[in-house]
Amino acid sequence: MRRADLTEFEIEDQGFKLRIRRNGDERPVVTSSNTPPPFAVSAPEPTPQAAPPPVVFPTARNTVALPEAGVSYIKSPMVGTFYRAAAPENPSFVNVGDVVTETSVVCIIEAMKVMNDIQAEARGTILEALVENGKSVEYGQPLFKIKTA
Amino acid sequence: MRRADLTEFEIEDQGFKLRIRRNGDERPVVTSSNTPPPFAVSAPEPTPQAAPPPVVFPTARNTVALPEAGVSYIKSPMVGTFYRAAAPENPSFVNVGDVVTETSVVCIIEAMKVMNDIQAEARGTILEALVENGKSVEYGQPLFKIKTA
Amino acid sequence: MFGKILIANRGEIALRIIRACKELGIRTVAVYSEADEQSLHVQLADGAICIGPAPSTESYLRADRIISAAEIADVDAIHPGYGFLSEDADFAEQCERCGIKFIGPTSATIRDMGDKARARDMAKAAGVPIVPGSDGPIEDPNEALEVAKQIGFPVIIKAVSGGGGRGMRLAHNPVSFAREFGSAKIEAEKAFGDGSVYIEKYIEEPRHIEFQILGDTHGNIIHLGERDCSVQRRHQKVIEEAPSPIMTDDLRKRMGDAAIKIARAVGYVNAGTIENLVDKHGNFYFIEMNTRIQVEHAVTEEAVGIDLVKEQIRIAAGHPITIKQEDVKFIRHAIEVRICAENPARNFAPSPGRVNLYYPPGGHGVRVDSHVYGEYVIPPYYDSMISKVITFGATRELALDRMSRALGEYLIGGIETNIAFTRAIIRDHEFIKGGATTKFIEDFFSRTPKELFSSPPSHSDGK
Amino acid sequence: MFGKILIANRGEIALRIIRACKELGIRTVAVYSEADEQSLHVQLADGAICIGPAPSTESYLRADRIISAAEIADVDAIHPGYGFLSEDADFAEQCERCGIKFIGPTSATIRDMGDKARARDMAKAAGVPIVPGSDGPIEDPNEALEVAKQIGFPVIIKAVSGGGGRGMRLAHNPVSFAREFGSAKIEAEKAFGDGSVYIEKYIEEPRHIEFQILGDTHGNIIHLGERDCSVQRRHQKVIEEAPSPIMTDDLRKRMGDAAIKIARAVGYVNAGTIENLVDKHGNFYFIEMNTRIQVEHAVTEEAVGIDLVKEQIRIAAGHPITIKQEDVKFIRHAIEVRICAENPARNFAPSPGRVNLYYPPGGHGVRVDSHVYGEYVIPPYYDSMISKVITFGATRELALDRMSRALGEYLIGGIETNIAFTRAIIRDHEFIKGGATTKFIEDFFSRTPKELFSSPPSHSDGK
Repeated sequence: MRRADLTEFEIEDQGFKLRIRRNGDERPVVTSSNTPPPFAVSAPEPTPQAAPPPVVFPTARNTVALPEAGVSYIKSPMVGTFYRAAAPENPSFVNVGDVVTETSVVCIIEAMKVMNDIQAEARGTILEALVENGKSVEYGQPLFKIKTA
Repeated sequence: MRRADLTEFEIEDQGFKLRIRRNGDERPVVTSSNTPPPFAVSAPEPTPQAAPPPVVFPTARNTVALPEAGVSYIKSPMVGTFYRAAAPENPSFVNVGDVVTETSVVCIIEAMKVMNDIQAEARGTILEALVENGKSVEYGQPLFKIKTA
Repeated sequence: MFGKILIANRGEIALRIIRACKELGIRTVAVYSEADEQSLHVQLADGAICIGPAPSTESYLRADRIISAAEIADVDAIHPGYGFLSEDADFAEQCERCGIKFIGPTSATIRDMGDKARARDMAKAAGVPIVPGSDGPIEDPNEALEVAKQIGFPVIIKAVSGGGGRGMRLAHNPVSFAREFGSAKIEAEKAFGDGSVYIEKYIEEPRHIEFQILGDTHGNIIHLGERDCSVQRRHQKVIEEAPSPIMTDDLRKRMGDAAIKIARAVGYVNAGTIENLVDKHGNFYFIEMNTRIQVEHAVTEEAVGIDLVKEQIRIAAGHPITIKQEDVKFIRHAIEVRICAENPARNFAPSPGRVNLYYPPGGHGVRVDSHVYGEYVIPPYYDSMISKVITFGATRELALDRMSRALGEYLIGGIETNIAFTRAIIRDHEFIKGGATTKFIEDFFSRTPKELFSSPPSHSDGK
Repeated sequence: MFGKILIANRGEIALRIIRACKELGIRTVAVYSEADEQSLHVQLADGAICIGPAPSTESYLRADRIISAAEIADVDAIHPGYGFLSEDADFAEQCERCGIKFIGPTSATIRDMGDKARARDMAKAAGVPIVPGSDGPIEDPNEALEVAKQIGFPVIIKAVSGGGGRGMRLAHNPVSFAREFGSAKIEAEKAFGDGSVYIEKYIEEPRHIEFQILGDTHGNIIHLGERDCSVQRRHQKVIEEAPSPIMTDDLRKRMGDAAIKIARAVGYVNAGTIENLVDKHGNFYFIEMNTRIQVEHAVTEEAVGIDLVKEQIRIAAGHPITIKQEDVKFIRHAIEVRICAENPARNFAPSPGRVNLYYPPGGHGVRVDSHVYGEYVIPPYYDSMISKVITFGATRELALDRMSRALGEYLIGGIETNIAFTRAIIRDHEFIKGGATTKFIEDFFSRTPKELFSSPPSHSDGK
């Protein structure tokens, strides 16, 4: 999986996080991704509240991760490659609608050739899977959105 | 009068304006004067109103020249040396308490060896003379505070 | 040496002069308009005097107020920078009369060289090639047409009092000539109060190559090599570099000798620039002399390693130039980009306003001359140039790579700038191979999608 | 050449490496902690990966996460910068095992040189003078006292695993020795998990003079002259310059030869630094080797005109060094001041927080390496160094004058900095005459009124 490229870092949930990308011959372009914060763009997400303390480069933290009642995220505790199942032919550990407990394994993250079981660490119902199978994830990246029990 | 030095630019009304001075071997020091704005100091003047649009270097305009009902300033229309009288032995053109009209000569400013009569350009009563006789003045510098009629 | 200098300018060049003075231990006095209270030249000078309201006609162009300020501040000299009063012979003369040293050539030299036709005559008399053209101003349309035919079309009609590209018209044939000649005269009369025009040969694939001159009061005159300023938009320089990618040792020798000949002919003192056009065959033609420090002086400073503004001050103080011509060498390649608050995607409309994000490039081989800081408000009253980025390195390739990365990391938010536009030029194949003539930008602009030149949204939105 | 490099660092050095990569056409991947989302290395790299929360033990010191990031980003090499994992032999070894090029020496070299006693032995074996002292770590207090007497008091007791001044104790006589020896061992055990200490001769009026080394995989090793880093506070360098004001051609030749001998003895590859003390008689003693790029590398870059970070990358990619020893020359004097977010008037207490006014110095002869911009919040988790100012010029005097003016125009609001403090040093008579030893700051601090070091109120208040 070393061949995964940073350009694959985009996640389906367009509104979730933003990141800045720079190609060799371009000025910064804002693309959707889950890594670092882009420049001062007006972020395309619902932020009708009072402005947070001034930040120059909006980030997930200050633009999107607004607390939603009863909703939380299972986040990646490491940097690596995300797998929804133990093997390609196996079913996913969890699917939308599944109920999980703190110790439910929700995915595997491969880091340094080691397969790490990732537990939910919360009780609730899976609302959405935020990362595609086989994609790279970074520390703190939301993996699943859950409705907490 | 070429010998007047910039260090003499301070005016009596300490609270009126501030300026930054730099000597050859010092970091900026804030002194009272009527010329340019100092660094972001909390200016020692009455500004209890809502903050004006952000400025980095507070100036007379944004910190002090708040409209006071019935009070205005006679300002210098040029750069030069300020004289309160036509000659050292003569009385001052105006003194505190004097009533002036638009065309009253209130002082002389010498610029490029020429003595320029300065008119009040307002009607009212002299409340205060802001510049000492023989001192240098710059463009826009308040010379007299008047109570407008 | 001088004890105190007044700087009769604003923006980056005022800071540039303050820096030179500080390094020389000279005290500085800034003058400023009411619009510039928040400007750094006011903050960083040892003293500052307000000389008028925002419009430059009421402040930076007011010779009387500047001289008054010089008198009350008791300065020994005035540095005029570039623009404003820097090439105003009357101002220089007033300084001379008041016993304040004007840091530049004598008022007589400024006057001589300010008259473009007279300057050409002097160059011609000194044996320096000039662009073939009418012998001075020409009044009669028929006589003018005859001259144009003699020179051979296409020709350019230029205002005697013009400069910087203003008051110039091109004619390709006798018919267009008749029309353009009349228009040029009317335009010149309107713009400069002087309808005199002259006619010149149109140069094929011209490059703008200028030579930096230094002359002292002891009769020493040297040149510091060339700057290639071919990348211009509407006759305004955008990118300058030294050495010129098309220069040869032989051509440099001949052009340098010619530059010194002209400077010697007018007894030139202080820093000046001999501007030339070089055609595709390597022929060069003197076009005019600038009697001030140029915007692009930093290119020479980095390429040859000499501080030009300090030299100006030393020369004005009567010191002899200690640099020998044979010791002047290009020790590296240097290139400058002028950063302007303007929107290339909207016909370069000026874009003044508050800068809400500011990070200038840094690191090895990068010099920035700018008066901008975060939260600075760029006033709408003055030139749109807000910064100069100069990069340098052992080779042209390195200097260009460095410029590309420097512009790539230059972050300016809240206003539009030409950073993306100029970076696209730096990365352009034609420019990289050294092929840019004075037509480059026109051509580049027409063949490049405009989206490339607009700042990314991130750079223009508020925070 | 590499296609993509991961930068395992933050702050100015991460930017420094990104700049080198961009100029070489190499793509970059930043790693960052959650506290550094707003940091420019994240913004200016081609990609960036969050590796953990704010504390460096959970992010920048996490080798596993950095290697994972390198793997998913598919980089060819990792540049460790300075600090963090740059001298961690295990990390370098992991990189080696994973087939990711560690831009630095081999893990074996890092391990050898990281053991200060072993490094001394190697230098000694190579015939390079070392500070007289115990032959390696010494356990027994009585044996230690004998050695101390042999060497002659005063002596210094140093932790084998220490460095940067941590774990060092001075003893002036047998009585204090007995006390300090015990304390040093306990302290070393606590701080480094290794109580081994050794004993050294105390050097009179020592200057810290280090030599920059470059070695390639083809057996070429050169040195790029010295840096004088005598101005230190608690063994942390504050001001560095090159050349050293006390250097002679003869001493440089001998010290340079010695540095190369050591590098050759360990088969050194990539950039490294041989640190020496030079006593008042001009005797020099090897003290340790740093197996990474140094904070102060920019001093050498400006003084000799060589881009060290690019050389590091080229060497790591297997390219031979193309610079010949005889071509390395000091082409100018360069000096660096480390700007820290700290309050000199309050015992240099760190001063993190929001920068509400920021204007870095610019112009001719000034280089700034910094990741700060207006409104940047300096996080409290990392080193307080926020910027490096490097000035250079034909002479030391010019470089110092330029530093004085550069620091004078460096505007940082909202936090406290050491700008006024360091500017006072630059203008100090003793420093100017080149007399600074490693005791300079202690002495300077005691004889100078503290008011001089505090920022003017204008620089610390909010806007």
